[in-house]
Amino acid sequence: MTYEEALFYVIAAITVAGALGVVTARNVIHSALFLILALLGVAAVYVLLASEFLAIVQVLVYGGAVTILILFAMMLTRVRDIEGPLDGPQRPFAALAATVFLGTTVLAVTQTEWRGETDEATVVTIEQIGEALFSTWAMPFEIASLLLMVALIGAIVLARGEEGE
Amino acid sequence: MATTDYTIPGEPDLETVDININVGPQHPATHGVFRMVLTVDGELVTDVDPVIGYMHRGNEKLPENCDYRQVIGYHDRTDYLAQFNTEQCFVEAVEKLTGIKPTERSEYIRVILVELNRIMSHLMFIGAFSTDVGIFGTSFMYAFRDREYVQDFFEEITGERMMYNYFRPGGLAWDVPDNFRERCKQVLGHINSGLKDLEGMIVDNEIVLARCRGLSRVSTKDAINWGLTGPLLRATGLEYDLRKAEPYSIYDRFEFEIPTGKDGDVYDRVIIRLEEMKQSVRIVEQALAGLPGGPIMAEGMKRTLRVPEGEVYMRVEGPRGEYGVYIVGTGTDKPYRHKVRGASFCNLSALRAMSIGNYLSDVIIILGSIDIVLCEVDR
Amino acid sequence: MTSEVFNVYIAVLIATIFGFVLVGSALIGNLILSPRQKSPHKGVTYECGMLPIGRSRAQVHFRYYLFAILFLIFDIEAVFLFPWAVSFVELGEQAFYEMLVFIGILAFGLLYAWKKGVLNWR
Amino acid sequence: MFLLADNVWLDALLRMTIVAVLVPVGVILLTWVERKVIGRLQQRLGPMHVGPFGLLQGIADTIKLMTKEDVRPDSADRPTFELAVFVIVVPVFMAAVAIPFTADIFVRNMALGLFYFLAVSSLGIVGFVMAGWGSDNKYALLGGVRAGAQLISYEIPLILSAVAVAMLGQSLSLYTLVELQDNTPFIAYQPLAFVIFIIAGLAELYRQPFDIPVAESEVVGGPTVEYSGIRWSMFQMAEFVSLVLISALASLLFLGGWVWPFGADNATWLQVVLMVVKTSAFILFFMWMRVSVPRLRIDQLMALCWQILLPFAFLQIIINGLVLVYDWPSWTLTILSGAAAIAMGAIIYRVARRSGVLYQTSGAAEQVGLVL
Amino acid sequence: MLGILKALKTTLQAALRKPVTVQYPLEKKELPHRSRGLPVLLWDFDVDEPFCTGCQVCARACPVDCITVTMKDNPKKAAGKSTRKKIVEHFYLDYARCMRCDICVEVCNFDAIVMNNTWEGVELATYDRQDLVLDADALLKQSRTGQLKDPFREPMGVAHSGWSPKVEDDEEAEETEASKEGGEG
Repeated sequence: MTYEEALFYVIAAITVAGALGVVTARNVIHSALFLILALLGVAAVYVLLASEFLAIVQVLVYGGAVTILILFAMMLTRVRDIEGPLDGPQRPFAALAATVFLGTTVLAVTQTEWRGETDEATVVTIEQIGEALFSTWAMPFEIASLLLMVALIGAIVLARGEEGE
Repeated sequence: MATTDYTIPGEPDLETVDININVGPQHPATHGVFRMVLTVDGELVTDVDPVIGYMHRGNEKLPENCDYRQVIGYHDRTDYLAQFNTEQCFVEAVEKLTGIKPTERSEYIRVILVELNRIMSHLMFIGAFSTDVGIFGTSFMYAFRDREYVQDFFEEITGERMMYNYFRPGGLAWDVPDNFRERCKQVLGHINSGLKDLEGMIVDNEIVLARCRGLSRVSTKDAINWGLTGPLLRATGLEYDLRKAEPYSIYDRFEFEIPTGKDGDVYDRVIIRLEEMKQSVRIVEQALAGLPGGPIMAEGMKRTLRVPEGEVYMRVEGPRGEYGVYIVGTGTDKPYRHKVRGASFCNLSALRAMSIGNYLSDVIIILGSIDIVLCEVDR
Repeated sequence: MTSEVFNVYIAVLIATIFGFVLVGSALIGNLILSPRQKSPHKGVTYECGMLPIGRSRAQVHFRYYLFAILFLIFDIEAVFLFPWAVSFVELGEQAFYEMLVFIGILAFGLLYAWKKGVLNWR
Repeated sequence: MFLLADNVWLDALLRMTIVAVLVPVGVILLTWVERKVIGRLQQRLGPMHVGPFGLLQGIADTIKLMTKEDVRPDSADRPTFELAVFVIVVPVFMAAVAIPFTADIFVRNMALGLFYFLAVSSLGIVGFVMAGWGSDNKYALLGGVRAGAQLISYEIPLILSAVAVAMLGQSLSLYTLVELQDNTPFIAYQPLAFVIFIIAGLAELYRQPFDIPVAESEVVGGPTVEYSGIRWSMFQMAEFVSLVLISALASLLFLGGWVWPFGADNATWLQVVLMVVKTSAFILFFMWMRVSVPRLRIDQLMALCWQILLPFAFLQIIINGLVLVYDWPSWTLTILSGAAAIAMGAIIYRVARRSGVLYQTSGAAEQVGLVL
Repeated sequence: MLGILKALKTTLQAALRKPVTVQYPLEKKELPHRSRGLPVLLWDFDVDEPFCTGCQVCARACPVDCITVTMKDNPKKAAGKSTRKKIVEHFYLDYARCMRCDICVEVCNFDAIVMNNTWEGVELATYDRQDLVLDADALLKQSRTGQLKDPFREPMGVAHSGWSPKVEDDEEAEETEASKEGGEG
């Protein structure tokens, strides 16, 4: 399946380009748009891994919802271009964080036992996901709802604070 | 990457800034070339700055160089939706000043035409207003369909579809055609069936109710203080109509009601206009029944009308409210001073107070509900 | 099985490409066919025939952000609903009540938002 | 599933080519139909001059739009402005993949077709926000954020009503869901979900009474205000294609698609006729709705979504869950859902008639200290 | 919901009625007799000259000053063919300014000017505003060619003095003239 591999590299290139765009764009809205590209690229990678459900979730939640959230958040602020690199006293800490993160990622990539060809990837149907979610993982699932509610209430409290001013 | 900096020097960096939006002069919702500068915070309008004058043509000053017959044509163009009403006002003003008594027949014909004109104007209002509320041109088309019948009828009488120039001090320019009665009844039939369509579209429609009820409530006291007249004043519940309060022409001979609202909100203004159309139909029917024969021009009219020295203020109930004409005569054939009180102009002055604090969409509706005619505002 | 999923998404890939091609060719066609006359007035944004007052890219209202958050949360809930919808009959009562609790907790969040007047826009 | 060609790539290419040809043709035809239908409903004739009954009007319009100068504001953010068109049109194409038109005519039969459709069609929202922001126009910005807020909000009831249908069929494959409706279409079991789906669908298509983002009398076309010529027609195309797709989806989910009422194994031509009739019924209804109702206000729109449609959509899901888990007879489903639908209608009716959720006196002038 | 259903019913009812559209360039509404188009001058076929004597009453009465007239001695009077001492020399009417108030018709002492009630001459779309300023020949055209059949010339208001009672004769003459010209052309 060479063309699948070729497709993977193309998609990966697009994703990485999107990710690079996010950090290099001088305009925050452009950054957000690059982010969509990167997120959709990830969705395409999920498809290559035969994780249909996950890919669609990625599109629905990240492509639609999170993007709009970010765009609205950007538009809440005074949108303007940033000239020159952002600099500040926290530069060494940033460097440290970046190094640690990179190290972890490299470690993870090299240490994982990869399953092999995409062909052999197990296809998990949505029914199986449902079964797992509501029997084995019932508790985390309920906790997720609490998390969502907390996020909701938090946003409302913040918003009301904002409006109170 | 574009490298534009959107910050404005001297502005604090993290403060929400309201947007200023031009609505008009070239906007689908500002009837005519009216312009308002809205200050918008999100969707809420925090300030309205109406800008008028784009239509100013010197309609008050020009007639001071015209003789009295020529002025009638300019009055058509003052309120181009209620031409007969304005003509009537001016003609009656001249009659009042000179003491001419118009003939019976011409008075009846005037009332018929004026009331039909009122219907025409209100039809226009309903059409334009429902477009503002967002009906995709449907009520507009229905209203114009029925307006067309009236306009055809007027064209058969006067020869013009809009700028009639038909009333004259002392009577009418010429007599109505022989089939006047039948045609008038036909037109009334069209209007009655058209009104059903418009009511079906607007009255009781949940979305219209949700949009218009309680919007820009005005109390009677405020309305009087603002100088509001016409449907805007009557919507607040005050039964004030010049046709009844200060009967001019032959209005005291007809039976009709003055529809009033309760809340003074946009919905009431619309319903009142719908109701007024029905009352106008009633008046036309009565006038048609009592239409006498006889001459259409008063006896002894001179070729050139010279108005004696003196001044007069005549006001009539136009579709938009009180339309007044103030004339100072000096014994010549031209008015020395000619002043027009436009109802739209006075009603428009309340726009700012009525709109502030409402949604952007609602300001459009409020403006629509005032029913301005820019030619009358700017003159 | 993998290839089956993959086959389906080949069509999606091609659809994406077709979309880009269609729009792109329309734009290119327009580029070839259309006249071009530069005029300084054409570049002004439309603001009812007047010159724009002040900036256009001002901040949007905070309200929109709140609705975006609400949307995000209920979107995630919907994501959980889909696998549940296709399997809850087999899983029986337990799954149903689990989802009921889930919906209940989020409904409480909605109720809170409602009570706090967030849904009322103003 | 049969293949048009041996190779899956070639097969997909062929099928998508057919779609890509049909889309512009369909859009041209639909604009004509829409103008004619609206004309008739307004007691007019609609386009009459180009071709017999104005049939060629769409083509004339296309030529006109194609040869129009492409005007772009100087201050627009160029990449955002130009890309917005793509972001709006491409998801529509992607969504078209998932919709089967008959048992044999479709691009791909997806196991998660319904889910996929809903996910992909939500991508276009970004395009509106981009167009609104990129135009550097206040109307466009207002329209863009309105579009964003409205479309995301109504996405939720749309998804939930679709979930309700998926619960009945225990599947997310549109194909399977349709095949299950050979006796009774799901509208009989799910009147509430149907009503919610139609309302949310109308809102997703931003047509009257939900045309708030593009409201002509308020924001003069909203995000599209700075787009001219062919660019603008792309917005139009996306709108019409999604109109067809939502109509097709509604007829698949609720009216039994190509199956009901003639059973699952009727002839292909009959299936086509069934689908065309059902889909165009929805399209005509949407057009009819367009000329008949006024526009809601943005807060009323949001209130309708979050305070009425959303709770009732949850109610429908819970009703479905109860009936299916405890295996109650299917008529209970009809009764419960129907009762809930009537209750929803009654609530909207009442609320519109009194000051309440949908209708609020906006504190008017006092708020800013201006006493009338 | 009921009000929305009512609105839907209303539009459906309208759709079942006959459309009211008149497809303008293809079909034209019948103009009423009194229809007031733009002013045109009348041609006196008896003596083969315009009615207009160039007296400038219309020019003075025009509220928008769109008429310019000059007068000259009538050569036909000298020849004994006509009773008109004076005749119009130049007559310019700016259609772009005319507000169709009918006052010129009303004040004319010679019934020389009427409002056009045919479809001829109603199209005001020109490339140049100057094209809308018509001279006497152009203004007389509709009367001379017989396009103007039956202009509305009732006595109007107080200002009107006698008007030529030869309406029928005029019309006959116009028609014969028209057929003659048509035959020649």
